Amino acid sequence: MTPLFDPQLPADALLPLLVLASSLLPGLVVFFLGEARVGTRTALNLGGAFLKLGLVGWMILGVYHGQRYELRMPLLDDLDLVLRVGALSLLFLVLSAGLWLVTTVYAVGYLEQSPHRSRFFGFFSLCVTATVGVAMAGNLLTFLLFFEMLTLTTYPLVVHRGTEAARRAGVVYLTHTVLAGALLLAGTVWLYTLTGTLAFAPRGFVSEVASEHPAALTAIFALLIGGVGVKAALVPLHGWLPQAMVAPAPVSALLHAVAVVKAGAFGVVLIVYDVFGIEQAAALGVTGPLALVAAVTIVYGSLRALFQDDLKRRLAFSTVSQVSYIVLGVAIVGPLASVGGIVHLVHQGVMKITLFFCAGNLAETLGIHKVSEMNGVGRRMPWTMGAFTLAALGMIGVPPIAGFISKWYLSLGALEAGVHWPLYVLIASSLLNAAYFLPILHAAWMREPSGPWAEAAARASAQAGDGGGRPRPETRWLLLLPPLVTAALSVLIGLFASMPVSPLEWSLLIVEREFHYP
Amino acid sequence: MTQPVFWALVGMALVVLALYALIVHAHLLRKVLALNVMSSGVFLVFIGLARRTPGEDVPMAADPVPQAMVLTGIVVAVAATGLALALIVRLRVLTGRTTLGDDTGD
Amino acid sequence: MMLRPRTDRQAGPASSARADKGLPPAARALLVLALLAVFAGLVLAVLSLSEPAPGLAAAVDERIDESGVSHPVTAVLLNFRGYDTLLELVVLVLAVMGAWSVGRARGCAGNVPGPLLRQLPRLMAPLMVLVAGYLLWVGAHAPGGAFQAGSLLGGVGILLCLSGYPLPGWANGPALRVSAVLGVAVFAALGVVAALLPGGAPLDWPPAQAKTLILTIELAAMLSIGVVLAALFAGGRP
Amino acid sequence: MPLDPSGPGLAGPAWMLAVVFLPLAGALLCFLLPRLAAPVGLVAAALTAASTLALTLAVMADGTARTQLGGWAAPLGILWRADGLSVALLAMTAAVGVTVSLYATAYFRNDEHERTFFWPLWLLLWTALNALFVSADLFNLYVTLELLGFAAASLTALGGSAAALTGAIRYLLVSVLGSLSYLLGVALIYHGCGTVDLALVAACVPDAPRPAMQVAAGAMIAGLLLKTALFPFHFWLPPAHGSAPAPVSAVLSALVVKASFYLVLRLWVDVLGGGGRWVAELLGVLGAAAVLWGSVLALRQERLKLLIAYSTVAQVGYLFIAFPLAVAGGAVAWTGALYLALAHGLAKAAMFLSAGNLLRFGGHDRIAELDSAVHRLPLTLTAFALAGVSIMGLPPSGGFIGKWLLLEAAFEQERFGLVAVILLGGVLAAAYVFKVVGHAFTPAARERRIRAVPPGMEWSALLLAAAAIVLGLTLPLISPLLQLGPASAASAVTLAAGGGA
Repeated sequence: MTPLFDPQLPADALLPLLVLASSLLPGLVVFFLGEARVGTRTALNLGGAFLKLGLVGWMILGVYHGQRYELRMPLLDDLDLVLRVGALSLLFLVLSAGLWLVTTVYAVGYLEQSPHRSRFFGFFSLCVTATVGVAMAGNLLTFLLFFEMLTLTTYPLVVHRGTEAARRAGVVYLTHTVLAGALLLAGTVWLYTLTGTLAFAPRGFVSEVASEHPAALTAIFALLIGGVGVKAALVPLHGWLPQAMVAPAPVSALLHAVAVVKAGAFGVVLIVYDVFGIEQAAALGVTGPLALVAAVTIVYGSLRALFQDDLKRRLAFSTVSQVSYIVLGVAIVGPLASVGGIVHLVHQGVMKITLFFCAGNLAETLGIHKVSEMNGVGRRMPWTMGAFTLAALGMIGVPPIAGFISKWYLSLGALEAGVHWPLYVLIASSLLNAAYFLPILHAAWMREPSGPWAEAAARASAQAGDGGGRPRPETRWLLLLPPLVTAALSVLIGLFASMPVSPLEWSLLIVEREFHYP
Repeated sequence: MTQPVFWALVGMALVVLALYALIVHAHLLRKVLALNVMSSGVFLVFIGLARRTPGEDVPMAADPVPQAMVLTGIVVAVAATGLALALIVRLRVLTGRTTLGDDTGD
Repeated sequence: MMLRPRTDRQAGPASSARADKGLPPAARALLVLALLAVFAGLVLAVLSLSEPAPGLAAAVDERIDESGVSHPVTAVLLNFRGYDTLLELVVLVLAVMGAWSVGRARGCAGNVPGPLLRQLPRLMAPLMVLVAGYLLWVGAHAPGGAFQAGSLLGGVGILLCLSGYPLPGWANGPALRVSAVLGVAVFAALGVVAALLPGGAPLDWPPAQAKTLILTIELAAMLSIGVVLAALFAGGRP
Repeated sequence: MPLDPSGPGLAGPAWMLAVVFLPLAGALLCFLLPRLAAPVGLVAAALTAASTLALTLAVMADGTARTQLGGWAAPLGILWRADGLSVALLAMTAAVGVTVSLYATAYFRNDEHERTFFWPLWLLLWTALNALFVSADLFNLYVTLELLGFAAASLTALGGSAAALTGAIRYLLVSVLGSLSYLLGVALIYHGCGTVDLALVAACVPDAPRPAMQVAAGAMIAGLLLKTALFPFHFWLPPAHGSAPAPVSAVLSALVVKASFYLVLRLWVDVLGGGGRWVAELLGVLGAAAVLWGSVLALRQERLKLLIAYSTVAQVGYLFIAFPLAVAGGAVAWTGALYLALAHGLAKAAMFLSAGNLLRFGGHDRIAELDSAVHRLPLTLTAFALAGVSIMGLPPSGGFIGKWLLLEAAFEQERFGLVAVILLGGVLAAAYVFKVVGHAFTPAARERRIRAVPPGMEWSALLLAAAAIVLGLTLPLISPLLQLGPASAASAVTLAAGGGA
């Protein structure tokens, strides 16, 4: 191993920059490409995605051997922009780099023929750039920078369709995120004036001033969580997420699984662990309310999901609920719960992206948007619905799929911390999950189709080059492969959760390194 | 009250009167006149006070520097008036108006 | 102080008749009160100035021998604070550019003079040019100088215009532009040359040549000022 | 202002001469050779920008540059002095100036009348700005202020429409009024101190008769506030900036307003030794009101150029929020305000240039009908959006750094009201920026008769916007220039009541 990897290489400091550039530069170039240059654009996008994944893989190797990658650039007088790759960053990096690749493939297939593709893929790449920037942020200022960049680069994706509904969704999205940005900025500056530093550190950096300014720190905690909570869709800041469903399916996948919501949840993790420190946060008495908010969000999201007929809206409320598992895991003070929360970052991402891919396939192939239209669709699109089923079962928490692992560790963590109510929340939520997913599965597999798959089927056969009754794939390969891959992944990371570099093992590593055992 | 101070006070009075006229009158020509009166007031203050008793014994009747400055100021005021009148005449040719129009914001 | 109440009362009713109807009496009363407060402050400021007065008369007197002229105001204008004067000439040129940019001049040819105006230029114009020359020359040691002289020249231009005196065609072309900027151009060019001399500074006239330089500048400035004032009277580009 | 004891190099004075006299020479040449106005003007602009760069480097290397004009020392003669503050504004002027010049060559290509007068007037405006930034003499500053005002008013009228003329006349009247108020203050200071040199006045003010100094300071600052369009003196700005040709609006909003702000700052910090506590509070309140009022009005505009103009009113407000913060000891607030001034200069120029492109393309600037134009001009839209990022104060733009520093000072002093205003202004800015940018993503409803926009016009807008963003990364590089003398709370002069002459 060692000859492959020399920690003395100066290039190592540049690795974080390369990770950023691998999507930034293709993104910028893509803006200037003509709409018709499909080949060049796809090559750039996929090349960037593979390159990023490779770079991240290289860094996994390094971090596993204790190497830390850091790049500094002075921004303010005694405050730098810091890109740093540690264990926690890598977890998020792997998630976003991996899912970006899959989503790019999917988006290439999904957006064939549609207008404004250069614009779409340009912002798509910028959005991922911002996400990996969030992942690698070494201090709160850098985090803020990329977090705001994420806001700006996702807006064009949300309103991409240009319809009146999209425009309204864009307004709602911006209102939420811009106000949240203001809160985050306020909290960040205020914290800086108290502590004189913003550098993320294991166990936080506020302990020295905690005794002097408990009230101010509590307010700062509220501001910061309010700032990231909008993207993490904590109730009552979640209003934008269901609205944003008007965006094309790859965007929903990106919003829910890769970038925005994840960045928010990741922000909560960072603020609790690396800004305040879990013990300091507990001492300030802010983890309790946070756990409460998370619990409310979990239950509320599930309840709302139950009553949505629009498939994507149901999935959206499901996201609202599921992402708060991460927050809950963080807010229950204890290492095992933390493992559950952190690993759910990955697990939820992989499962939810599968669901959105599948929903996109249904809409794109058969024109299905509503749950009530899904009767018998399992026979028409068995592969898509198979992937959907796996992911949905994972969400409910059926072993051995990834979601089970998360819930298991969350429950253990709650018991370890000596509190029981999170257990009830988890059970209630799992029941609700079952209540809104199982009817879908039932309808898809058991019911008869309500009618012929009329107009959309004709379109599909025309695109397949007139198969003339011969067996043909249920939809385009570019649309089918990504959900199959991610569905398989969500089973695999559940099955092999105890393998060396599985998300679970990695989370344990993070918690060991960053969590302070008494 | 010495003579220089008297003239300075007259200058100040002119400034305030001109300010009143500038605000109250809508006709642009009156506004330009008001500004001219105001600049005369400022010049009067400037130059009037220059005749106060200097600290040292000098052979000049008055401090020449304010005089030079006022001379510069006068030329600037003439230029301003010329420019303003050219604009106003043009406005009148275009619109027939000699006021700034419906808004009384000035 | 004695003047204030009387002048205020004079200004009030006289102007109110033609004043903007938009300003209600209450607002006007408020305005008067506010302005009275401002005036009180200004009076206070003037009265607070102490004697003996600080000033630069002594400093001017001390260095006037190096200035090239013996009249203190001229020394300040063209040597000690010559830079102000240069910018002021720029202001004049700028006013002409601004006036020219908005429209054309009415032209003087259309003016039909009465019997007096028809005769006046013949008598006055040469005399005014002569007096202007005198004022320019005398400015070195007595009140006078480029501005007074230039104003007279401008007056000549206005007189000629009013009397419908036909200007030759070349006077409206490039020659007009050249003469308008001549003062600035000569002043600035000499000022930059002065900076390039060893040990020199911008607009730093060597004492030996100061008188000549100042006269040269004043000559050019007088011409420019006259032309500019006449052009401003015409109110637009030819 | 403590005088810099280190001997100035020879480079500084030479480049100061260049930055004032080169644009002047260019203006005269453009006036004399109207047919060659554009090429001559462009060359003059390039040379001026290059000398500004050289001056900046000289000042960064050798410290403050000084020149005695006419070779006469201070009380008798006029001094030029270029310190960090001057150089920062000169550099911003040069950056905006050279880009606007590039833009103008394309913008005025087909209009001979506007072209022949734009160039001399614009170069004189640049002359006035540079002369103002290097002048260290109160009376000379008055002349440069008038020069600036006349050039700006003439340029405003250049379009020739009734709206442009009305805007120009109002602007000229306000400008002259402001200058006269300033001159009245200068007169009082001269008769109180016997000098108009900034450094000598600063030394004299503590011992001079207080009422005279207070009234003088009040009159000067009130006049300058009028010219800076600080709320409630902003009434003249939107009509003037909204009706001028695009390059002119850019220059007016980006540079001219900053010049009078610079002078307020210079007087406050260097001459008056920091004003009184509650005058600063008053300025802060006006600034906060400007931020909110300007932003709300910007949001309500239906025409793009007016929206941008009201945005200027709001952004000017930010500059004055720094006063109460700085007086209470947060010198970092000055750096923040200056940073905001520089960033706003670049960003606002970019916005007006973008608006010019859209106007040229679609023939109108009604925001509700901009969709077809923004679709066809992606570079212009990008420029507008990037400039918007800086105006909103999002990282990593120059506007962000400025706001961060202001917020830092506000939090340190626990001025939560000001914090709220600073943040709210950013949110409102996002609202009005996206009101425009949002059109990029709507399907273009109707095709209009359109005119092509030269690429140079699109790229110059983008260049300025990018500069506003990059400015956010350069604080360590230029912060030595922005260190203003610590405005001590123990003020030498407490300004008189109101100061609202």
